[in-house]
Amino acid sequence: MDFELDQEAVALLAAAGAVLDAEATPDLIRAAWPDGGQRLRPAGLEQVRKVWVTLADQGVVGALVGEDDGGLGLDLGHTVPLLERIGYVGLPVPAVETIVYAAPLLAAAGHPALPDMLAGRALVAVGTTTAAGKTLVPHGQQADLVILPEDRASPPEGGLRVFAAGELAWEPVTTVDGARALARLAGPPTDDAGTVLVRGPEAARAAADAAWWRAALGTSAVLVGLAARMLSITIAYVKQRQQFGVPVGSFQAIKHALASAHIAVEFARPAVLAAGWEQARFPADGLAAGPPRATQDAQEAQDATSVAKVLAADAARLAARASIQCHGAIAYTTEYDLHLFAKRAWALIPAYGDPTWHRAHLARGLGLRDATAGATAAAAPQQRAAM
Amino acid sequence: MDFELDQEAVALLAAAGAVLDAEATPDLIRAAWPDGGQRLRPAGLEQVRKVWVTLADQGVVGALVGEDDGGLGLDLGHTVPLLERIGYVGLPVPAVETIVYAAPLLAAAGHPALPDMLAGRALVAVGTTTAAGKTLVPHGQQADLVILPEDRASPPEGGLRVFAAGELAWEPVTTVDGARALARLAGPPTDDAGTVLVRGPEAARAAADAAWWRAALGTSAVLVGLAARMLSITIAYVKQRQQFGVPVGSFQAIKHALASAHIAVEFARPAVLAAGWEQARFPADGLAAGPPRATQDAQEAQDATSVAKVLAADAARLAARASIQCHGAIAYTTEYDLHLFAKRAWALIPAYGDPTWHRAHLARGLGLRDATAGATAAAAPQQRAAM
Amino acid sequence: MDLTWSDEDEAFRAEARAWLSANVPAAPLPSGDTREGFTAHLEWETKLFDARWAVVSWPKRYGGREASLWQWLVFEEEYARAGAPQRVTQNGIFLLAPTVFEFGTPEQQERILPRMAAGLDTWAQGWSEPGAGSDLAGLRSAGVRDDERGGWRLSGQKTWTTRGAFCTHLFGLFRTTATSGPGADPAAGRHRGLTYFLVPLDAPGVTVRGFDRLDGDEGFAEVFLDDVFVPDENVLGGVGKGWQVAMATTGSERGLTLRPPGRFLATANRLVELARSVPGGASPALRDRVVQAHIDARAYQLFTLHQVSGMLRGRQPGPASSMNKLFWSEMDVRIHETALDLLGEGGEVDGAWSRGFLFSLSGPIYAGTNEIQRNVVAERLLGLPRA
Amino acid sequence: MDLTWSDEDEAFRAEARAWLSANVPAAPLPSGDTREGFTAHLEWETKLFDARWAVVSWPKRYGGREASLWQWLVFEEEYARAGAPQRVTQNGIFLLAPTVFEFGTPEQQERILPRMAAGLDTWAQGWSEPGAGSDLAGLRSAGVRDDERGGWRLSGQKTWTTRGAFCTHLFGLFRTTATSGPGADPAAGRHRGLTYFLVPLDAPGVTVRGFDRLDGDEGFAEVFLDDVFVPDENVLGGVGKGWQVAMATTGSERGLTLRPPGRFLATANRLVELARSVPGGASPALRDRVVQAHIDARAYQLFTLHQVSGMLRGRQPGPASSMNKLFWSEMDVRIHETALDLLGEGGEVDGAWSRGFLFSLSGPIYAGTNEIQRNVVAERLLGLPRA
Repeated sequence: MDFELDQEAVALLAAAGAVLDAEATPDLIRAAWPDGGQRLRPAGLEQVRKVWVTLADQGVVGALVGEDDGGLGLDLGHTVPLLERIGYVGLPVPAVETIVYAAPLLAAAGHPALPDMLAGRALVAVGTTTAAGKTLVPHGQQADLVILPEDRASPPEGGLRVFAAGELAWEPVTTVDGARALARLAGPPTDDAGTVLVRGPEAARAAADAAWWRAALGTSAVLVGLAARMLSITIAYVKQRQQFGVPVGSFQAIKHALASAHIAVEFARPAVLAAGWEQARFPADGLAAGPPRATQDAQEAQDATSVAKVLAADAARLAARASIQCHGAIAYTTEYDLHLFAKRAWALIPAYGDPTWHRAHLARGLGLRDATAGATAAAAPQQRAAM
Repeated sequence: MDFELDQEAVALLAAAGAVLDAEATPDLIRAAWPDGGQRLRPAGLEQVRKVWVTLADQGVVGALVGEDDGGLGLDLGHTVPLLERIGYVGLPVPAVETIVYAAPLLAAAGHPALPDMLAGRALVAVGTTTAAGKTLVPHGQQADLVILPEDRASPPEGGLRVFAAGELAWEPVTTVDGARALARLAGPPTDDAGTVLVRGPEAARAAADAAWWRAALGTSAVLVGLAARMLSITIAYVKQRQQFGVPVGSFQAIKHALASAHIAVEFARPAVLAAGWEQARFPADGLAAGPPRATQDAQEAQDATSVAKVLAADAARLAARASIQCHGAIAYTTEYDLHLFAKRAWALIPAYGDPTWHRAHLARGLGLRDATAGATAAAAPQQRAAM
Repeated sequence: MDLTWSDEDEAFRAEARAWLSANVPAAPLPSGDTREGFTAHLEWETKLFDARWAVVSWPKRYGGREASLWQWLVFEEEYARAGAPQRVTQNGIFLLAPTVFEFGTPEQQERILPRMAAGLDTWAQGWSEPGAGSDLAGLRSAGVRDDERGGWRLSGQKTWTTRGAFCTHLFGLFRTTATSGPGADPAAGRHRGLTYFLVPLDAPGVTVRGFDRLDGDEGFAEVFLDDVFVPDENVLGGVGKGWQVAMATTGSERGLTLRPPGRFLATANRLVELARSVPGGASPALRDRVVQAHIDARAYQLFTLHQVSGMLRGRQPGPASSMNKLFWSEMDVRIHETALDLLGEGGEVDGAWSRGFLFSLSGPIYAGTNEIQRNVVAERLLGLPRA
Repeated sequence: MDLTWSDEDEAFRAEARAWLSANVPAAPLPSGDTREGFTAHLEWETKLFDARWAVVSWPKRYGGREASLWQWLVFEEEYARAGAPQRVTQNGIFLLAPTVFEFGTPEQQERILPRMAAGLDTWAQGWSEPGAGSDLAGLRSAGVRDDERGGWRLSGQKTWTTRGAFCTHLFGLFRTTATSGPGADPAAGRHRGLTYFLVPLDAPGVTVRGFDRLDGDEGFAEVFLDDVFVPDENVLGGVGKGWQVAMATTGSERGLTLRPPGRFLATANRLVELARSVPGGASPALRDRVVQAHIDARAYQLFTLHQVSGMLRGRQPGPASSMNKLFWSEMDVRIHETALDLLGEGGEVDGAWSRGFLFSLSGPIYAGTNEIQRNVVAERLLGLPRA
């Protein structure tokens, strides 16, 4: 039993952290925001890409790709501190999608775009279908490659495809976090578009599921970083901001709100690390041929990920709320940086399973079933009262 | 539109309030608690009964009984301030059960025990069936008459019965609030026991349902009173208790906790008053012959009651929590009075529908259905994530 | 007690509903906190005024209907139910006007109120300064006496001025007696020596700079005043009386006027609609939060009706209005959070709910932060000692 | 990073599990906070000691196994999982003993520790006084030097002394330098001039009065000291050093020692069992709270394991232990509240969950209230300014 970070994780963070600290400033996030007419600015996106290339030079993009394929050959657990730092700086790229979701798939498929991707020249976006049935692609306006997991069984032969951005029809969507560069798919891809990453519906489903769980963990790490950053901004602010002749940080209400949010973040972090370690140890990667077997261990890794996502998402929501409230009115203007991180957090809380979904997932594992609606409705008040 | 209390309500409260303030002290509550051997003390119960008789002299017990039958002929709304005060003083009797649940039933049935009851000489307890299938009778050890609503369809002819306490077999049950004098029914009543209040299963069900909703409202009023009392004790305490050289009530954490609890109580009170008024205006009394028609208005009165019960129960829980925490260690001893009120509140929060039940009731009225468990379990993660 | 509306009030409601139904724009106007939207909203305000719905409770000679408090609530309920546009004139009508009615000279009333009602003058609030948010007494903008021209020369900076970039006038507090430095009156204290001024924003020396809010609208402005002359007739309530005059306005802002319950009932209803529309049904955990939104909106309505009943009998809410502000502002955040959770990954798309969520976060901050409001409740309602 | 237990630790776990499985009493013992139960528990403690499970991490010569921190956590996990009896010796073993190990002379260690481990001496904590709860520096009980007999004469009153009515000894702080009055040393300050004493409760001049706790047990005592002589050998850590010595103990109480995660994992598991057993299934809203209990217990476990990893590398948690205390104490309340909500009307019956609920409410109060703990987190971890 040992929770100390592996040397590989520390080295990856050290290499990338220096770049992030120097380059990934709030101004970089602002560069990725659209102009007043809600159009992304090419110069801004170019600036972001330059930073991504510098990060790629540190091996970041290929962290989960084997050394033979040009990657670092690390495991998912090793990437957690890096992803947390990416959240902390609010890097406006689909980092989880590219590093965690897509790179292992492209490497396993021997996809020709892999070298470009590892060099930081190709960003990958991943689509998702909303409750309303729309396919949204976060960072779709910014990406070179796109994976649509819902599509994996629809081509005639079945399989998971990756598309070049130009092969798909879509429209830009205005979002709360402008740097999300969201796109909505305007129509399904044609049968002959894209290249197949995984063949056959079963294997495609397994591979997409495994990638989804990796991304859920990666998103949790990013959320912890975002939450920590919001608190760090807020702590600095309340120390210097004076009201009634004293720093607002000396008021107990401010102290207690920030203490509670800090605790939520600190308790989420080990859970995210542990889930990364579990997934790395028991990968449900589904990349092997044949139907996947959901082993007991793989189930435990998923459960650990659900625990991590709930804690990270709830911590981020609490941190955003406390940070805005403790700032007062200044939090409510876009000239101040806080909103850049809060809006990213709000966008990521529902991504890859919101807390409600992950709690429901855990409930099934715990053998908890819901009361049947029928039984409830039929009972008399006195009996219903006892349910 | 006018929220001002009717004169009848004010007069009832004035008459009974004087008695309650003078007689219903914390010592009276302690008199109703069992001794160390968990036996109720006859002398203590006698003391409680004396106060009840004095209250009955003010007409309290017959508040909802017509003047022709020896009551005051008031409506349910008029009794809300009285019941709140009964909660405030923590009167250790089945007041809601006797005044609100039973008295109108006994009057409608012309039951021979009615005069005794109106004179304060007969207390009525009402049974309830728990999730585990046990029939519990709060105040069963103390009551003269008992109604078992679950029993209403079980005698051969069907109907709602009232039993003399001695007709039933039961065992005492140790409870958190010793003054609840809880009894567990040891076996079902015999077919020939008790006297029928309402004949026929349909009419019995309607009458018991209406009584249940009245009691839910009465319980809400008692909970508001209990919550207000806990806060009143706590406010007095934190003003004088010194720590670190200042009153603990000057700390912002204490102020904010008590402010939040106070707001919960103040927002519950008008909702309880309104639900009382709604029930009085649209009684779903079910006392008339024939199957009851749940009119739109009666449904609204039930919904208003669910709103009131949720607000009152949540306010009482919050008030208990904040009060204990703001006291510190002294809250944790039975020599101090606070626990007498907190324990009553905890017992009443689930009584006559807990907040979860009442929210589910409202959900049905609002047309909200739950996701079906099957749909959830079958979906792939990516699709489930969007649910 | 009578919770039905009188025939007269119902007739008033019917008239309002019919007019709103015929006149509310079918498509939502662009946000009134943008320059383009502000103009569109002013057209709507003119339409309202022409039909005498702009200021229903005002005297007829100013364009009102002399409606009762009840009818005003009825109108606001219908206005919210109809989904009618936000009132860009609200800071004048609901914050300044009550002060003009109470403290203005007849000349000021005639000069200011009719033009305000007609939307000819639009008023921005100049409370906050960069160094003084909740701490109004820390204001530094100052007025210097100009006996020659019969008025005052104002200098300083106001910030967080809602719609300040579009309005024609500003009302705010300026220091007219120095409390330190040469010629200071130390006895004046921090609360004294303030004067309430009315400032035309086209006066020489005024510079207005708009900046973006969290929700992307240019809804805030900084207003710089450099030796701006205002005549004596623009002093409201007497020189040096600004604090008392402002407190009256603040009470009005926090109290009933800005937040009639109709708005939250309408929002809660829309939330129920949203939950009903979720394919497959809302998740069970979210369903309870939807129901709680309904319960809270009802509680707020009933609390307000109860309060108005008292006001009509001469019982002013006073510091109890802090409870309204705490309740509605926190309820509003919860309702919008629940909506975003129902929308899941679609929640980040710019829309009514995401904008409403961002706006809701300002509720616990403006008009006195909720931390200050809880202090007020604890100290002025519960009598807890000041720190 | 490696979150598996070593073979050695697993072997230790297997041994502990086997012994507990064979030896834990089948029926729960009566509460150890009653006189009868205390005796029964001491018998259990003797059994534990004889099998060398009483103090696993202690040196072998005192009856321990010199187990590692990991093994200690493993043992606590197995102990909780087995539902083994509460440790009535815990205040000695977990609060006093670490202090004796750190500050005691070899003579004191030999005299005190073996008898404590064997349950021959049982120790009560004498921290709180009627006027000093969270504010330890406000203690008034005092010791006067007795040079003739070579010791001190102690007088004063201690309260909230857990199991004080049954224990043989008390440890606590007494003022040995007056800070006011004749002969006072004002430079001593409120924190200085305190000395840590070990007091036999059968010494002449000691009076112990037990009183009832919220949960009905006689678990508290007041201890009155009237000129009680204790020899110099009963001073721990030096005269006047009591504050520093006590703080070390307090850190230990708040930190890992008293609240290993196994206990909460076991409680959360029991909650899941309870939810599974509800006929017809738990209400959907409650189901999510049950899952959250599981998530929280996991989060606490992982946070603790992370912390222990750091400790084994020499990183002491210091004020971070306040986060442990805040998290577990509030989690414990939530878990028990959820259990009572699942039990509904049956929850008021005296039983493991209702007793556990009442006990849980003391968690946020004792060992430094959670208000104080949040101050510590804000000031010492986040660096916010003191008021």
